Amino acid sequence: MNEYFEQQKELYGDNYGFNISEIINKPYDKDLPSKLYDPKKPMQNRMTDIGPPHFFQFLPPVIQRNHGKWKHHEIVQPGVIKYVSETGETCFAVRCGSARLITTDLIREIAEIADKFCDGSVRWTTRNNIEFHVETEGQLRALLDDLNGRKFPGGSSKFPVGGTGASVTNIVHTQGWVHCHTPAIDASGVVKAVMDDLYEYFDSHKLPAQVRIALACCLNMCGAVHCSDIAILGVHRKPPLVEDDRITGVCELPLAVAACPTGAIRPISIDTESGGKKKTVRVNEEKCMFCGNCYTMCPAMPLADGEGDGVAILVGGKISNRISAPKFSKLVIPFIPNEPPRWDSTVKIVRNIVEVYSSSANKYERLGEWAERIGWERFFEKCEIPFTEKSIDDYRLAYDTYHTTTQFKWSIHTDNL
Amino acid sequence: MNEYFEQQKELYGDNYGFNISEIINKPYDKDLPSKLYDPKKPMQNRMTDIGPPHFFQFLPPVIQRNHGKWKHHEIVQPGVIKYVSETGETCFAVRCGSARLITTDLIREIAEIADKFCDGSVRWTTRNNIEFHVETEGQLRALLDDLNGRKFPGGSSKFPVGGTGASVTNIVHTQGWVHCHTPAIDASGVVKAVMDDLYEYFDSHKLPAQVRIALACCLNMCGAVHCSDIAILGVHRKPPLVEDDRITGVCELPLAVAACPTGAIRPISIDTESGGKKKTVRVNEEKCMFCGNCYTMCPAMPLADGEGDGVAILVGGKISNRISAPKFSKLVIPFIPNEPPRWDSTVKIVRNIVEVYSSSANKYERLGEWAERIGWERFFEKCEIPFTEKSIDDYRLAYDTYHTTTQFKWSIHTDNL
Amino acid sequence: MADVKKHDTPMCDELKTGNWPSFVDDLEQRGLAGKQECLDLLGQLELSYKHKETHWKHGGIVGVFGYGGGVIGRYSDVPDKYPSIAHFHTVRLNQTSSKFYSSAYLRKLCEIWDYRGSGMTNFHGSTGDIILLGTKSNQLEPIFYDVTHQLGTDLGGSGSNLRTPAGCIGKSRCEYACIDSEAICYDLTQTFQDELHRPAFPYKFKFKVSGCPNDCVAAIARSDCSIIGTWKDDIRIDQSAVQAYVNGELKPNAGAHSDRDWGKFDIQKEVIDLCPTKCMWMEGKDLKIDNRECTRCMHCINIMPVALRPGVNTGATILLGAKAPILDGAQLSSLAIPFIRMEPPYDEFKDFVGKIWDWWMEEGKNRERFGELMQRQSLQKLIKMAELTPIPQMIKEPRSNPYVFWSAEEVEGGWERDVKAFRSRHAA
Amino acid sequence: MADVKKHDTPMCDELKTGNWPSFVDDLEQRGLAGKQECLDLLGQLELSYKHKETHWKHGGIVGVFGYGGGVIGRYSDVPDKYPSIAHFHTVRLNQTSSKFYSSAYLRKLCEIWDYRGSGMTNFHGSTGDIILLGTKSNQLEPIFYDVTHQLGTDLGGSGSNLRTPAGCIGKSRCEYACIDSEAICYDLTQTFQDELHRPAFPYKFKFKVSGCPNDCVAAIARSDCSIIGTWKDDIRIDQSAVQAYVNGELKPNAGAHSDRDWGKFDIQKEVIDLCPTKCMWMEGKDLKIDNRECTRCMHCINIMPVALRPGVNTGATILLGAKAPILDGAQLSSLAIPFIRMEPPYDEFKDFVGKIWDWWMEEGKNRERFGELMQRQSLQKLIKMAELTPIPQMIKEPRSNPYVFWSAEEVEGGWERDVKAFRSRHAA
Ligand code: SRM
Ligand code: SRM
Ligand code: SRM
Ligand code: SRM
Ligand code: SF4
Ligand code: SF4
Ligand code: SF4
Ligand code: SF4
Ligand code: SF4
Ligand code: SF4
Ligand code: SF4
Ligand code: SF4
Repeated sequence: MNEYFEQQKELYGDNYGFNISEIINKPYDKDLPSKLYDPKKPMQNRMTDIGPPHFFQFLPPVIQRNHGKWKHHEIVQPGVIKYVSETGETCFAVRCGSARLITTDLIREIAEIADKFCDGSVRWTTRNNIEFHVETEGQLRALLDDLNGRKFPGGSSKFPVGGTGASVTNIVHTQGWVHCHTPAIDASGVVKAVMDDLYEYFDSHKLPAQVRIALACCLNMCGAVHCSDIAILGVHRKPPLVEDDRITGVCELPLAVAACPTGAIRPISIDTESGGKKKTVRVNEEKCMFCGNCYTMCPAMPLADGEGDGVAILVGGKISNRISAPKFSKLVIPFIPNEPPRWDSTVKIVRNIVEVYSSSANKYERLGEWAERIGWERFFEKCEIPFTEKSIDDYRLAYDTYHTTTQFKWSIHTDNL
Repeated sequence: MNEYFEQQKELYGDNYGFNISEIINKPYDKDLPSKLYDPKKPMQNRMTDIGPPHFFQFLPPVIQRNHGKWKHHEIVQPGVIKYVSETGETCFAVRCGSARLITTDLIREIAEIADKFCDGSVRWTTRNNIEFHVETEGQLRALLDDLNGRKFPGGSSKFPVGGTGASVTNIVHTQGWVHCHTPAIDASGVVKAVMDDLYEYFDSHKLPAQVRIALACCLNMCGAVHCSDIAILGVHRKPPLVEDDRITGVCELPLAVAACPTGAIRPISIDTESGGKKKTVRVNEEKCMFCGNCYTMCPAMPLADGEGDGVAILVGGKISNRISAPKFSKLVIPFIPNEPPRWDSTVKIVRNIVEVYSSSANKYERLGEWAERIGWERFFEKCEIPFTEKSIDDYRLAYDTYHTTTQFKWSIHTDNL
Repeated sequence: MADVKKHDTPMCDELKTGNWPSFVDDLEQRGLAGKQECLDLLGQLELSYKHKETHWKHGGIVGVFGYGGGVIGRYSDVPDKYPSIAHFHTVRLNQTSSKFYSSAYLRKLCEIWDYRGSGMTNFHGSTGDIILLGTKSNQLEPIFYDVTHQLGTDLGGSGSNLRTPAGCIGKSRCEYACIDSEAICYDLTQTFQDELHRPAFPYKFKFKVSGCPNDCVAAIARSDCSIIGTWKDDIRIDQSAVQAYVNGELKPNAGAHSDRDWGKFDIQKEVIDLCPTKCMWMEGKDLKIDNRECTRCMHCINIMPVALRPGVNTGATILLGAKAPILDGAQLSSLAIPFIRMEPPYDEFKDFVGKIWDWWMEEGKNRERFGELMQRQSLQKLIKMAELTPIPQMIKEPRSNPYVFWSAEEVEGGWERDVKAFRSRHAA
Repeated sequence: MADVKKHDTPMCDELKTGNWPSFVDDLEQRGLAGKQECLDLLGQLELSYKHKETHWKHGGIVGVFGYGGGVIGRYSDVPDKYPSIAHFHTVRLNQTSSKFYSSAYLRKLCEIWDYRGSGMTNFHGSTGDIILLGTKSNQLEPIFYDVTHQLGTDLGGSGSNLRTPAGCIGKSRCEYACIDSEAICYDLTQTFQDELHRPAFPYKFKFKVSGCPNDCVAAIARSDCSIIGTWKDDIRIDQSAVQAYVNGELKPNAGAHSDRDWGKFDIQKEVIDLCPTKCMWMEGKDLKIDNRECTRCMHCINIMPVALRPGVNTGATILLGAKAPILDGAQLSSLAIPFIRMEPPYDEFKDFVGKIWDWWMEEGKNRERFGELMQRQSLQKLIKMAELTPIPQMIKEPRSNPYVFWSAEEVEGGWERDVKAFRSRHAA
């Protein structure tokens, strides 16, 4: 057996997940839970704290053999990376876009492809793309042909190949209207619309650098859009409703009050119809910045509103430490209305930013590096984005974003002075 | 008469200060106040809101003729700048160091020099140096010789020439123990000691760029040391005493309480010896950061302490917008004891920073630009300044100084890891 | 065809066209193949597209016995219209380190999920978990028994506990990996199963592990404790490969810019001038690096992977406190430990984690992320509690305000002072 | 020799040596020539050197009739030892714009001060005033009459009022001056005499005027309202003078680096590469500038003053809010108006000042500097109150947090919402 795996096994004793095929290969026994689980003795037969299976078992053989021995790589075409090992072995990784929200049937199809070409192994990337691995050029071609042929009935690709190098790769995103209770926008629908439009940048290497797009459907930012080249963010714009009728039943009022970062919520007593008193809260609407934290703590304070909610665009963030340090994304468009099903304005605006960036930035220059180099006044000018006071910080660390120099460029904003 | 001056006159009507020699040339009448001022009728003969005389009247003739017409300049030697006008006229400015704290006798001597060489005109710079202006090379030599010969009895120069170009010019400073009630250090004495030591950098152009040193004797920073290449700052390190006996007599307690930025002061009542109650305040010493703001508001809370007080050194600030934006100075040495009369440690440390900077920075690179280019870890290493947690920000905007990247250099601080 | 009811979803249907994989088509197909949940979900989504509002209720607390997380309760607010998704809880499962799976594993998972849930998943959630999207309360215990006994997989985190750690692909495929991000991710997940399942923290806590400063798992932006590989010695240089790049035999950045004509590769312009510390230069045909000035940004290595490789004296930089904006604003992680060896059993690292957790559990307020505690109580406090040494690498720049705290012990003569003695020198 | 008493000041005496002008010698000489105050001051300073503590009491409130500032009260806390400086108040006088004086003016000032004060001065105070250092309370009114009637000069500011504005030498001697800093300084000092003398503000307020972005009066760091000259058109280039620099006929930076061998001037390295926006290049022998990309940092002009000059379409950039650290930390001024003409009578500018003062006087807390109000109430509020247009030049970068305020009017349908209608779409 593989030395590395043996060492790992030694470290963790005979942990349950180290012989995973034994478990997996048993047929699924639907009745097992009812055999093992007794609600009266919940600890009986309960297996806890086992964690995930050890990853090594799932690696394709070529990767098992060359784990830790890779020497260099080359992206042979968009979506296909060739890895060369110190042992001389090579491996091709093929990256396919994915909607992330996928069904068991699609997973079965993925498993089928993995069996056909990849010794049954497949992986997902940190941005939810699917990666298949093959060892030879021949297998590579066959795999690519196969993937190419797989389409959904509506015509979309099941496994579009791309997302490597200087491209737009998959959009990291969140639940949206498909599963969450706090979203201001949908996630899956917006992502589909934007990626359809930017598809030509997904399967090519024609941008100055990678452009990472992320989406989060509310300010909780589960999509971690705070450090993306382009961020699509769901925002509310109406203060929470307060359901006096049920608030004491469903919330701890002090927690709701404490939840507000701006101190906009205060407890009050109101008269009930029956002449008694009832506790509830009131929101000082002038102080509300629509963060939704009160709703997180209290179901009787919903913010969602078809007219109020929509998309904000932030740009210029990055994560890698390459050349410049990681940066936050910055808010450049405070609001675009929700336009289901294809969010046309959002799609248009995102494409425009990508294109202006693409035509103006230097090679290797990330979007935020470009904006900083040309100056934000020039960014707004070039992208023809109207500048509004909404882009000016007024939160805790705002002072550090004030412009404390006479160095600035003349732009469309100053031409009339 | 001069066109410019006529225009100015027109703008301000016949403002009192527009014919200043008429007033000045009258002999000083010591008895005038007693003739004019009657404490019972204070408004009688009172002249108010006249402001300063119009500057134009004091300019040397060559400057009056060429006001607004200067074309370019050349620093012909340290301390001597030659200006060339569009009219073809030239003017030499000679800059002399000054202690700033000067007596009427020294001012008379300055007046004498001005009369001798400069048509009676002289000026002070924004950094308290003295500038004389002459028109010809011949006058220049004569002036320089004259200045050179003037010494105080102890041997120091009365009018050392220098402070231009890539030099250390005069230290902007404050009152210290000569006049203020809140200082943690002296001002004039420290400045004298540091300038004596750095004199070779005052009368030469051998630094990579100008090095501006400032001193403030307490955190009020009247010397505006917050944006200097090198800042010498007086700091307290013991919390205020509270004089229970007299506090209510001399302070408004609520103002004292409100003055504290960290909320360290709370009002209390204590028992008096006579069995009654007395209001006073207590300081939560753990929360005190020795800013002295309580003492500013309340004389019964003195901070000054011979052992507690001393010097902090900040570096890397700048004001000009040249190449990089203005920057704050940063605290690199939190404390050096007060060592009157010559503050030897402070002097040594300042010189060391100047010398390491001078030997390592690029041409035109200000101290802060240099430190940022090489990295602060390297700055501390090169200057052999021990890094302490005191240099880490923990005030309002601290987060923006945290290091949020993996980009850093190995240095003496990491060599043992 | 199974006995299912398809809703009229004209707006959703518009998302079937275009080249990007259509989740609508996928769901509809799965629905038509027998999963009413998929069709009801599309129906409810259509309603959301109409109202421009979510139709999920504020989550309720559901879970499995003895665990305080791993399940997100969810109920439809239009259950009458879409009864199959009236309950629609998600189950989070610990993903494998670098998200490799066998087809057998996936099929078994699908069997379980078709039987007990909606047939819909997220591969993967933003934190990294496998997300099983939508099931009923009474299925939760059975699912737990199924995944543990029959899939060898445990639940992930939610609530105020540790979340499933995540890592980049690291040594499995990447030549840049300075640490074994997969092994570390596995070890942390196993070591801290208790913290993962039984909420004892003030709020959530995330580990992420990247093998090098390219940070492909976004550790620095998305984890309370970011573990990022780095090296202490010199970048390894193969000078003949450098020449191969210069001569155009090898593609810069491994071909990442292949679809645009950027002109001939220019090592000066594209590598040396872009080096953030300007610590590289050519000496004749040789590329030279002043490694002590290098900040290991990866740029030169990314551009010429055949010629340059990270050093061999490797370990990790540890940064702390990244988080999304709620409440105090977003944070990136801040440097705590510049270099630490990361070899199993990672004792030094785990000791460190123990210390910061102790501090946080002691001092953290309810729903206060670790990064917010750092901001509230200061880096100095972190240094003290974690027994670190203050070094300049921890900060971007020294403080510019002079508001330094001193303790009585540090000050000559302490803080005890005598008003009378003072006034004997200074008349009031 | 006058009848004076010299104290034993061994420590102070050590400050007589060295090349820098010795204030000790100066004071001692003046003292021996008849000014006991100078000798007493040295005596008390010696005591401070011994105790390492100041010997001045907390200032008392003294002044002249009808004015709320201009005098700083000061009393010795060892008056018995040094009786001549028992009272030692300072008087601040409005300096002239660029601090030029005639010898006659200075002599008269000395006469007044020898007669009514200590004979010691600061030329000048940090704010810019002439500081007359040390007099007695009963001399204040006479001094006021003297300086106004016999010196044509008024008191400066102190307390919560406008302070004497200050400016750089500007057009008197500097070829870079884009605005007439001296005239502006004079005008503001005259226009706002009332604000200068009668405290009506929450705290102090300072104007400073620099003719160009070199900012020789430190306006951006030291004034609540910083007025800094700039230009809108192109940098003027004399190509033959450029060549003279290239050929070494003219000294770079006007000779500012003359005492060290920095090698031959290299226009590429020393000018073009250091341009922060990289908007310069050589085209053959010609230096080219893409002026729209220039941020007017002055570097190239500073290096080649004979060849390059600011444009001729000039005005000022207005920045607001600089201050020292008390209480909220130091601030640099922040950009409010990118470009404004500054021609007498400066009406547009003064209107603007009126608006920001109104806001500050309305909303500022006691001892809240203007910059702190801006931070507390936001740049948005400044924009509103000063009727400015929000432009990107006002900020370093757009906000990274998403915490945007909206008003009801901006939002479709306003903020009135109906719980019932909401719940009719969404079951609770
Ligand atoms: C597969 C994946 C890791 C994984 O464990 O899943 C991965 C794989 C590689 N990354 Fe990455 N990165 C992956 C997510 C990331 C992320 C995380 C993210 O986007 O959320 C980042 C940080 C992004 C950011 O800065 O905003 C990331 C920043 C990089 C960089 C720095 C690029 C830059 O210009 O800043 C490199 C270097 C490069 O591209 O030359 C890199 C380089 C690489 C290399 C070349 C490393 C190697 O030798 O194997 C791999 C192929 C790159 C390619 O696609 O062109 N990887 N990489 C992830 C693929 C995501 C996807 O499906 O598209
Ligand atoms: C499922 C997931 C989004 C997704 O579509 O992938 C998710 C979904 C939710 N997140 Fe998240 N978060 C998810 C990853 C994240 C991430 C990204 C990450 O981990 O890399 C972040 C940003 C990073 C961070 O931790 O700060 C994130 C920051 C939040 C926050 C804000 C936390 C903060 O300190 O700012 C909240 C609000 C809260 O905790 O109350 C939140 C809360 C929520 C809740 C539980 C909603 C709530 O208010 O209680 C969401 C449940 C949605 C649902 O119905 O399924 N979620 N959440 C992700 C977890 C899947 C997984 O386990 O793999
Ligand atoms: C006389 C004075 C103005 C006044 O109204 O009194 C003045 C005069 C000149 N300054 Fe200045 N500056 C004067 C204070 C300043 C200040 C203010 C300060 O230090 O408090 C600054 C900002 C300092 C900072 O950034 O920290 C200042 C930053 C500059 C710069 C930018 C230098 C840089 O490298 O950043 C230049 C350009 C240059 O030196 O080429 C400049 C250039 C000049 C020129 C060349 C302008 C001209 O053509 O006349 C003058 C001679 C420079 C010289 O001394 O080498 N002046 N100059 C001030 C002399 C102070 C002194 O006694 O030493
Ligand atoms: C005389 C002078 C220092 C000097 O030696 O030159 C001075 C002296 C005092 N300053 Fe100052 N400040 C002087 C210029 C400054 C400057 C520099 C400037 O104006 O360019 C600053 C920093 C810039 C600013 O305004 O922020 C300055 C920031 C302060 C502060 C802190 C203000 C803040 O908002 O942070 C205080 C404290 C206060 O106001 O309570 C202060 C308070 C004081 C007091 C009145 C002491 C007090 O606590 O009441 C000092 C009286 C000393 C004395 O006994 O003579 N002084 N003060 C300067 C005024 C001379 C003049 O009129 O020309
Ligand atoms: S970003 Fe907000 S709405 Fe979207 S999944 Fe996360 S918590 Fe839910
Ligand atoms: S949405 Fe945010 S700001 Fe508004 S009331 Fe709720 S918690 Fe406060
Ligand atoms: S800095 Fe402090 S001690 Fe010095 S003069 Fe100003 S207020 Fe007084
Ligand atoms: S010195 Fe400053 S921090 Fe300390 S008690 Fe006084 S006001 Fe508060
Ligand atoms: S973070 Fe580094 S080691 Fe990990 S996959 Fe990315 S490039 Fe490779
Ligand atoms: S890794 Fe980055 S900093 Fe280091 S030599 Fe390469 S480009 Fe320069
Ligand atoms: S600020 Fe500009 S105009 Fe004024 S003196 Fe300095 S260089 Fe000349
Ligand atoms: S003034 Fe500064 S920004 Fe403008 S061209 Fe010259 S060096 Fe470049």
